[in-house]
Amino acid sequence: MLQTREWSPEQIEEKKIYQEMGLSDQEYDMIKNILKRRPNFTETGIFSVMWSEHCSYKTSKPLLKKFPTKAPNVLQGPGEGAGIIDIGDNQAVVFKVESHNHPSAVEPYQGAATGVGGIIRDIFSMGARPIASMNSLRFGNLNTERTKYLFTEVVNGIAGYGNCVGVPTVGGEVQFDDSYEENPLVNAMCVGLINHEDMQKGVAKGIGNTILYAGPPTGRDGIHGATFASDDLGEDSAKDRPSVQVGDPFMEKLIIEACLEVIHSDALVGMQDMGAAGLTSSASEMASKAGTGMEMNLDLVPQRELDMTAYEMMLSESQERMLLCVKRGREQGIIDVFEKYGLNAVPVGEVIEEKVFRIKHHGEVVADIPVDPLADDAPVYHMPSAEAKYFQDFQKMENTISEVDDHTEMLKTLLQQPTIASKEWVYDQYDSMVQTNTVVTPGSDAAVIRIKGHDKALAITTDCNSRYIYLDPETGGKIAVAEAARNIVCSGAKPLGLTDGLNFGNPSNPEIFWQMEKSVEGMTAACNALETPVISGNVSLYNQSKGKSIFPTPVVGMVGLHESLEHITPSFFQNAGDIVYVIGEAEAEFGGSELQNVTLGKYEGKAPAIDLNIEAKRQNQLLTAIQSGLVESAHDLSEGGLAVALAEGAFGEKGLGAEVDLSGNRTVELFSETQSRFVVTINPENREDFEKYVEDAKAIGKVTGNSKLQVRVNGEETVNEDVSELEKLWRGAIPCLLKSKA
Amino acid sequence: MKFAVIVFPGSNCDRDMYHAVKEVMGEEAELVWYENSNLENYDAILLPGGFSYGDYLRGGAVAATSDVMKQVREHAQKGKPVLGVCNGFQVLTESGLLPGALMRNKNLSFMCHQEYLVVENNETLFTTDYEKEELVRFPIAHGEGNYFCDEETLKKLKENNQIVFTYENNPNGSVADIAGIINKEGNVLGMMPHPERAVEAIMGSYDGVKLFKAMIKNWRQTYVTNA
Amino acid sequence: MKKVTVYVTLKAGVLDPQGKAIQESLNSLGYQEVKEARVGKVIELTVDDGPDLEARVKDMCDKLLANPVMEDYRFRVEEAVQA
Amino acid sequence: MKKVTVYVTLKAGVLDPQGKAIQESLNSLGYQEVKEARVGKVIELTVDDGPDLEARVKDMCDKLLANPVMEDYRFRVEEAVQA
Ligand SMILES: Nc1ncnc2c1ncn2[C@@H]1O[C@H](COP(=O)(O)OP(=O)(O)O)[C@@H](O)[C@H]1O
Ligand SMILES: [Mg+2]
Repeated sequence: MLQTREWSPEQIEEKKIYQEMGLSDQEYDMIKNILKRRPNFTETGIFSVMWSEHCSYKTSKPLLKKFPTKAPNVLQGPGEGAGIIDIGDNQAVVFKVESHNHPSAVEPYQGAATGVGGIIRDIFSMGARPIASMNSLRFGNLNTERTKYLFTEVVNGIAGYGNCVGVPTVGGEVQFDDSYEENPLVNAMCVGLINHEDMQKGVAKGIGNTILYAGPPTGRDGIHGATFASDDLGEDSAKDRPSVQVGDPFMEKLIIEACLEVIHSDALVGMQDMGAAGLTSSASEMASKAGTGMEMNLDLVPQRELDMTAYEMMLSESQERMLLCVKRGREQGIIDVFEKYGLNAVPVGEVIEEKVFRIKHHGEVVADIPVDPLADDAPVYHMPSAEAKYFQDFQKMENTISEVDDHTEMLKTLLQQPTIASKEWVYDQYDSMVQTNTVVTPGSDAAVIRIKGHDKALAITTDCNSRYIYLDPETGGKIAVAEAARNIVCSGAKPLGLTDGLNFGNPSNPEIFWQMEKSVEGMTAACNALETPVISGNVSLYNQSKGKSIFPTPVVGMVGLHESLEHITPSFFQNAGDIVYVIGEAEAEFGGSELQNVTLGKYEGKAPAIDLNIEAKRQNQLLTAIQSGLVESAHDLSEGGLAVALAEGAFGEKGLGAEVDLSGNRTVELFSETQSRFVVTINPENREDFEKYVEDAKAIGKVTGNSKLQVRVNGEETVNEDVSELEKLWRGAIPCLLKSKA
Repeated sequence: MKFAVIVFPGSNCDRDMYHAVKEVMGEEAELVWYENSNLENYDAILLPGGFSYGDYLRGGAVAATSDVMKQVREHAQKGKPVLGVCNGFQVLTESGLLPGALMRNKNLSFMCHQEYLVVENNETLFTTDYEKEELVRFPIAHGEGNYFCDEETLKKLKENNQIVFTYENNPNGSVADIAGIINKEGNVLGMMPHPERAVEAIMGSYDGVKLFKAMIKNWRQTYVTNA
Repeated sequence: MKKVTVYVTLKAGVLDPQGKAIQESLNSLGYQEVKEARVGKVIELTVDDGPDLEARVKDMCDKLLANPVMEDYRFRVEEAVQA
Repeated sequence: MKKVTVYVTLKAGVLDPQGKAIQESLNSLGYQEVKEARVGKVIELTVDDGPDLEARVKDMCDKLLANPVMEDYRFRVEEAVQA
């Protein structure tokens, strides 16, 4: 446990107490310089959380600058609770991703639940109604009891919170790999819908205006959560346990409704949620953004526990709390709205001219800190970067083709790999339909949410194949963005922009920093090529345990727009007799592939290559074909290659199959993970038009009504299996792994 | 016809219910906050799904003790229609307006997907537009939908033809595959599956339309045509 | 101040899937000796003392804390320990 | 045969939203005397007797029945009453 005994300023310096809070000697000196004196205990705590990686991005800032963040339709880029993109008709879409990795490793249910709660607050604090959630998860292989427990509880936590608040969880991703065994990743994304005039900012403007605290009382929950999230997960993390935050989704639901009512009042000046570092970060950021100062009296802050210190109150991460800036004299109208929902809203401070953050407790000033250095002028580190040794070795390796004797058996094996297998066990536990807008429920490339009253819809996806990024961060970074866009395009939507969740190991390791740098460069190149700006994101570092780093995992959450409901395109085959096309040729590319994992038990070599010009061209052409009404179904090729994509196309309620003729190397044709490829089905009538639009499309066979998957390569039967048999294996794999004993 | 959709703290299918009756069916409807409400001027009461009071203690238990439920009871005693869906069904059993209880799903997990239901009784004011034994497809989304009652109650439910919907493939362990039941008087229906989520083809099913249509038609026949 | 502890358990005969799952997990962890498990709730109330305390607690149980269709309850009243 | 009753309660200081909702609901039903409510679990195990029973039950609690991050537990062993 961290000492909550209050050391004197002298002791803090002498005994280097600040180090326990995560501040370096150099940072401590900077603080002394800013204050022109030694910080007291509370102030040291405030600086330590605000300057943690989680709040300050001190090591990732130089990298984040590379992302393209502007476009004519971007109404709000990075810098606020969430980014905003215009979607016409005076409407806009608001979205962001947030990680909750370390809390979930310690207490998976509450860690995941509060992750969902936190990202939802980011969305409605912008004034938007949350309309959909996604989650991107990584775990170790499902062969230990611990991993099964983490997986089960994380999913329960997401369900427990998300279902109760009434925001549909419409999709996400789950991948399994040893590197996440002790450090699972839990990234949550939320999407909101807003009318332009309702956009809020987290600002504390107007000298003399009142600061209102809304929501449940503050307890000693998650004290130092932000610092904890910025540190290695060590052997002794268990003793940090009592600081676990507990989520109350019922409370959140009431706060959502109250806040969305309050935004229509002209008495409201600004609003921000209390996320990481609670009262400290919300208050100081609101003042900093407005160019003002703030004075707060902690005696007025509702408290759940007795005898809380200023330090504890400022650092508490009690959930479901909001901070509002309200015009002086107009407080009661706002308070009444919260009261209708049975919620507390109380004045705790005011906006002041002097740009300081001043905290009073029991009549004394317990913190007095200049705002800007605290919120904006956190130290920035340019970490040394070094090309990873393993990468150099991998680059020297030739592409090889694994031996596969029986391709039907291999297809069955691949379909049962947990990363490929059906995730129904997960998403069946999520209410994916509440709000009655989910046109495409989980299980397809992208989820689709219609917008009531308009002929349009949103497509949402999260993607990140971290194996490729591990093998080659730059190429892998490009692929992560391209794959997300592919999923959006397959659903019939135009990609609008993305949010990213950068999950990496310890950045003070130059090879890890190199991974970060290169993947951000790769992502940036793809964002530029595909015209998808980055409008928000999150960074989670120090994801490792026992010295082993996770695979670099920059999760991409992308949103696209269907300009008409007519464009919504399924990923499953639709009609017997339709022609099956594949867009793009297979190469012998197995580095990081599912086949490599199955045959070698590890990942090595080169990641599949990607040419962003070809990617952009194919996506544009396919989207045009879809928008012209020529496409019955579209599905991108990813893990497991063409064979898996064909099988997945046949799974569905229609009892269809496919008969396909290929030529070339059998293993390459079936299982290669070459990029920028799609399986598309077309009504024969549209054949000529489709081929005119999509240059690289090649007809390979047809959809059949007999529920069999038949593939011939070079005229020789290579796969021949009942779709129902394949589907059974694919659906059953995860429940079966969870039941089997370790 | 004028519908009241009761909104408890934590209701979350209230807007969906409103959308179904107001925008899809084109009837009058209002969202009615549970406090200080007056239900006298409404023709039918809809108790929506969600997690009233967080579903803490037991689903629907706290909402069942609220004042508004006294008015719902009076409304029901007058013979006017009451429909409780999902959490609304739980509120109805917890408040004693319907017999039995809803327990945690047999597999202990929340579940959300489409299910096929059998219309067991097509003579209620909610189901006259269905054929008897018609197979309909509605979404379910619940963690506590496992209907339980003792043998004696079950016998009565059967005798009085109170079982309105059963599951084709029982997903949650409900006694006798029960998905929805009606009171003896025939005007209070509780069901776990969501008819309001099945009123537009684009959402995957519109089998719920017939339920709302029947309510509206039967109400018109009783109160407008015969008036 | 009194501390009232209310125990709410499933009626005998009502299936308890959660209890069953716990029993199976314990068995598979090697605790073969566990033949049955049943799960109930404990609700600890801190209550101002007053006349009819017992009767009022019984009312609370009947009205809210237990559902008579499937649950039984019992409770115990003691002095609250000062924190 | 022994009956083991395990009581699992939230650690002091850990937020109990459920307890809070119950307290408020009891208050609004007119039971103003209820100042706090906290909710825990009772797990009743029917167990074959054996050496180290207590130690084994303690193990079960640590491994499965209680979540050490947020919960405390205590238990009681008695003779099982024959049904
Ligand atoms: N990887 C990233 N890429 C782009 N923007 C980012 C990234 N990480 C953080 N941001 C942006 O920085 C701002 C601060 O983020 P954060 O501190 O996570 O928000 P919050 O305070 O709501 O937790 C947000 O606007 C966020 O979108
Ligand atoms: Mg935030």
